Amino acid sequence: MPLVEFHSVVCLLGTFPALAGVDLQVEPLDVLLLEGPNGAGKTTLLRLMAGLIPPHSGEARVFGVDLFKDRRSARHRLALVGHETYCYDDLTVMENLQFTFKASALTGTGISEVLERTGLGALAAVRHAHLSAGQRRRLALANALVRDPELLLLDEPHAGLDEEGRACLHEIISSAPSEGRTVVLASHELELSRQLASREVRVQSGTIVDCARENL
Amino acid sequence: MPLVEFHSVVCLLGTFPALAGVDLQVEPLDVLLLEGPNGAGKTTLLRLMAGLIPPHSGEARVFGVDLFKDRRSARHRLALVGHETYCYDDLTVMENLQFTFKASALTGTGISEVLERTGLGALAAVRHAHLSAGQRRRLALANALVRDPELLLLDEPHAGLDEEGRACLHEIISSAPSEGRTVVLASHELELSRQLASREVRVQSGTIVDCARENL
Amino acid sequence: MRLWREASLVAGKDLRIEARSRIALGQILPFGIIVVILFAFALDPDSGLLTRVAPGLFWVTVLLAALLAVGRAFAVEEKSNARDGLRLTGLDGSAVFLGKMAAIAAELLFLEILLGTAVVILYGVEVNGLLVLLAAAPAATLGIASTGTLYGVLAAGLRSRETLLPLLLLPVLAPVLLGATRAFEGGLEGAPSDAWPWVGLLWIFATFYTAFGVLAFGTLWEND
Amino acid sequence: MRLWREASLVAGKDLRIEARSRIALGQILPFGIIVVILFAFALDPDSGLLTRVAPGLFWVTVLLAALLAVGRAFAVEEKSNARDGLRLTGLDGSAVFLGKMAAIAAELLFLEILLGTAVVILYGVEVNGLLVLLAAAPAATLGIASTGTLYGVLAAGLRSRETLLPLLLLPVLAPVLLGATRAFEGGLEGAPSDAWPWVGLLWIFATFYTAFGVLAFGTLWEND
Amino acid sequence: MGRVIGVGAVIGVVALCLFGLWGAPPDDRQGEAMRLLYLHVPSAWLAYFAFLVTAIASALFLWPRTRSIVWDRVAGASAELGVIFTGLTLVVGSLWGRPIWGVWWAWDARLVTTAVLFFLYLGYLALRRVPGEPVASGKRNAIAALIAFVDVPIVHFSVEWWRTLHQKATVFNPELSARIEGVQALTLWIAVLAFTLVYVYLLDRRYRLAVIDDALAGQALARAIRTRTGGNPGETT
Ligand code: HEM
Ligand SMILES: Nc1ncnc2c1ncn2[C@@H]1O[C@H](COP(=O)(O)OP(=O)(O)OP(=O)(O)O)[C@@H](O)[C@H]1O
Ligand SMILES: Nc1ncnc2c1ncn2[C@@H]1O[C@H](COP(=O)(O)OP(=O)(O)OP(=O)(O)O)[C@@H](O)[C@H]1O
Ligand SMILES: [Mg+2]
Ligand SMILES: [Mg+2]
Repeated sequence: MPLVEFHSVVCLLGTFPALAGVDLQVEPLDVLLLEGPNGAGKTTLLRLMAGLIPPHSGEARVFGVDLFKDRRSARHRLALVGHETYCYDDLTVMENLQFTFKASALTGTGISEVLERTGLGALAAVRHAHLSAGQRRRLALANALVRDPELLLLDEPHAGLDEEGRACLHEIISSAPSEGRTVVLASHELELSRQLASREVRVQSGTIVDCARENL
Repeated sequence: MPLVEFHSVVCLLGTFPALAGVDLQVEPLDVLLLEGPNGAGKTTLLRLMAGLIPPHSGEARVFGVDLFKDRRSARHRLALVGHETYCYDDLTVMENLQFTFKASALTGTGISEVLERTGLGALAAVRHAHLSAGQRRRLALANALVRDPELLLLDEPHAGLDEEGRACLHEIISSAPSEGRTVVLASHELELSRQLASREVRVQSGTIVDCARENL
Repeated sequence: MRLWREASLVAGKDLRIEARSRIALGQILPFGIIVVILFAFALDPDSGLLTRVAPGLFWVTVLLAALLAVGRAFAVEEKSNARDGLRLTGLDGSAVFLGKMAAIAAELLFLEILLGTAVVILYGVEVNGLLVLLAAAPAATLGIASTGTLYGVLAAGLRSRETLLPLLLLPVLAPVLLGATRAFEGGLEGAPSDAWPWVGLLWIFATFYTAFGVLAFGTLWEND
Repeated sequence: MRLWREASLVAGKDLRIEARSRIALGQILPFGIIVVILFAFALDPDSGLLTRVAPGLFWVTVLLAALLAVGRAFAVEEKSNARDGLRLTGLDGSAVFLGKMAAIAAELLFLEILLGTAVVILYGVEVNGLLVLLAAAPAATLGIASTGTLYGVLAAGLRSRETLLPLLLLPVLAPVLLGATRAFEGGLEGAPSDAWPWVGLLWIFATFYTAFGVLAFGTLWEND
Repeated sequence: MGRVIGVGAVIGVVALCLFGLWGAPPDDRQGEAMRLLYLHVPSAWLAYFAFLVTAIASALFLWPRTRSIVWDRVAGASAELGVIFTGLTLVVGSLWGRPIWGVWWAWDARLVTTAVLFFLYLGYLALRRVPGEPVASGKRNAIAALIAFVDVPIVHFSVEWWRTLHQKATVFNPELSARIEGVQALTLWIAVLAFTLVYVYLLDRRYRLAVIDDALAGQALARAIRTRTGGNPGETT
């Protein structure tokens, strides 16, 4: 069963059809790359998958759950790295991660491992408000990983990361299948992303133009 | 005379020395690339050059004006493209650009030309609040160009731009010297940026490690 | 069980942020005291009027302070889009409601104690029926906190939250204001029999809105 | 000359944003009217009290509305860091001050007219000395707008702007509140001779703070 | 020098206690309660004075030619003392009001403006706590201090401008003729002198504390720069 199943999905932002009939399937352990020009609808598509915005018409299922009926119950199985960090300015990196961790009803030693993996170890005690752009990007990533999601949605995770950060990202995405994670990645860093993707589709003007390019 | 002259400049964010003794000179018509890890101080350095934050100690001059005495009078000769757009959510792209244009006491037909150059022509009537991440990046660029600055400070302008946008950016930076513009560019897109830069310095832990790499 | 755990997690986070930024203690409280002073001044006090209207003014002030506190509680969620993050964690809407409400109520209660002391001193009020006051204040606070949280999320995410919130909230809270004022008047005059029905009304209101919030918050929270 | 051009540019921008988002008209005004109604509620109206305290309540309400308007005027600058953009344009600090102040004053005047009408109707106030009112209101408005803008920028950029603003602003505006209230009381009672000194005080205050703002704003505007 | 003033302050306070409690006769109308005057009035005056010092220091800081961190520190130290003295005025006045007026507090222009003064400077002190680059935040503080000072003359003239319960000026009245005499006047002047000495002493202490604070901050900064450039990629705050 595909994790994400969209059939001619239309999604409105205000009155603007940011998605104008999207057909897309994401199979388990795919690493799907969404590419396409600015304003094409990539961000909208990812937010829709995460259940943050409602679809308008069509058929949309994530983990088999119909998004028209229930946008919540699939959420604990996925995580989204958006343009912003979703963190609290007055809490430290560690506190933010701990909150996400506990709120997701997890237990264990996930946090320190994630800090390690995203290269945030030295910043655990720094408040979110004081982070630089690239440090925030790392935190956004860590904040998603800490939930150990089956489906990882990444919206331009490269933007603002330095070389070390990109290496971390590379490692995270490339080891995703072996960790049982499916990845959907929207990015303009095509060279870097194509190395990682098992499939690539092009989003354009709110629809999907399938390039049917298969890696591996 | 160098446009920017910094000698052991220290700059504090709160109590943290984001710049811990920077020595840097930017000569007219340079295209200087600042690279370095996340949190190194690139953004801080650019904001300091623009006079948005005060230096703490050292010697800092931009266009020959001492930043310790006067952070305003050099400003009309420079423009900064930061991590955010500096635009008003409720105004359209066109209105935002017009406001910047008039506030900078300029006259002429600069705006339509800039819209053209940044590929925003079709979006002139869209409100800032409705733009996608990449469209915002373009607007930030347009908003700087509209002021026709002698010194153009770019903070990760590539982040989030699609291929077309990168081409526009490429054109803008590469034609800068012929238009009498000096550019300081902070970026993690090293391949793209190195093609454009005439000089490159590495920022690390709040200081500058000069690589003395000269292009051309 | 799970609901309580999650609610206390949210409340804990909000109170920790509050403890760190010191908004309620450092700014909302002085704001309240200044409003109390301004009122008294605007009302030209020589006529013993103040003692009479003290309960009303106290509760109007608490209401205004509550607007600030609620605004702040949701401003915190708006920065860096933390609200979306909270939704993504899959926390139950009811838990978020209870948690935020508890944090706001705790801040308000704290505020009321200090503000009440100030009013007693400044307006020269004599307290007779303390029991009534102690029964009425928590009920009114819960009522304010629950409706505040409910409307806070209604207004949250809208661009104009700051200004929309008072507009939505004040009319709904008019009964609370009235009830709390009457209960306090009764309590201060030492005529508790007048006051108890109002206290009952306040508790009904608080229970109703809390229950309503627990049920409805999920829906509001999910909408965009 | 240049100062006026730049100031009107800033004012124009702010008023255009206001026209588009309809905050003052759509939300601050109803807020004011609700506060006026709440006061009436809290003060238990059977005693003819309301007519007597109407001027005070009117100005307290205007002040609260002004807090919202000022907060909004600077919230607009905070989003997307527009404030930095404005600074980068090299606009003169004084021009920014005059522009923002003019926009706030225009909104407030508009609000006062509608709110005043509401008070006259709701509280059953009789207006006798209209001339005094017409002289006092603009002075008070300018005073509020100028100090509001000055403190708005003092608090702007600080994380806790929303709540710090009232704290800083209210004490400074206490004289305006008092002056405007007394002037209105005099005006309404048809005893303008009592009122004119207060009108004078209000104009002095407005002039002083506007001048001070023009001089000091630049410095504050540049600070981080 | 600081020590001399300190000793003077102690002597002044002892003299004030002796005169205030035993030396001066009780008032004809107010009786023993009148002795509160010797605390109430000087603390009010010293509050004014402290705020005046803050205002002057702030103006000196704003004036580019005299700008120096010294003035910012003086302004802050003096404002703190001013707030304390204002608080003392309020408390003692309130204690005094209870026997004389029968209430702790009244909505009298003098009382209200004094309370406003208290909060105004509390706001100023809150603003000072906001961190920032020294010159930038110094200017911001200075402007706030100048705005706040407007309230001081309002407090003083409130008894002339409004009909107040609080009594009119007896010493610094518009006719400039003091209406207090004999041992009572002497005690008042002793009190004023003692309070002034206490003020100067505390100001000096507070100023030194600020200097030490700044020096510590400087050391911390030097250390921070060293750790930062020492290749530590993160930060330590
Ligand atoms: C909370 C209550 C009170 C406050 C806030 C207060 C405030 C002040 C202030 C600020 C001053 C300095 C005035 C100036 O020189 O400009 C002052 C002076 C004075 N106060 Fe009070 N006061 C209070 C209660 C009282 C009471 C109850 C009395 C006695 C009945 C009193 C008697 C005086 C006297 C005699 C002066 C000296 C007036 C002069 O020489 O100018 N005050 N008070
Ligand atoms: N409220 C709105 N009204 C009208 N149009 C809107 C609204 N919100 C968004 N849009 C438009 O919808 C589109 C949404 O784009 P989206 O953010 O999904 O693009 P994207 O593919 O992520 O682009 P980018 O690569 O720039 O991030 C944009 O073209 C934007 O202009
Ligand atoms: N108020 C503050 N207190 C302490 N540290 C701060 C504060 N503000 C910023 N910092 C730190 O100062 C540094 C500033 O980094 P800056 O934003 O200049 O980095 P950058 O080189 O632009 O990084 P990036 O590539 O990630 O954008 C960061 O390490 C950040 O953690
Ligand atoms: Mg996007
Ligand atoms: Mg940066």
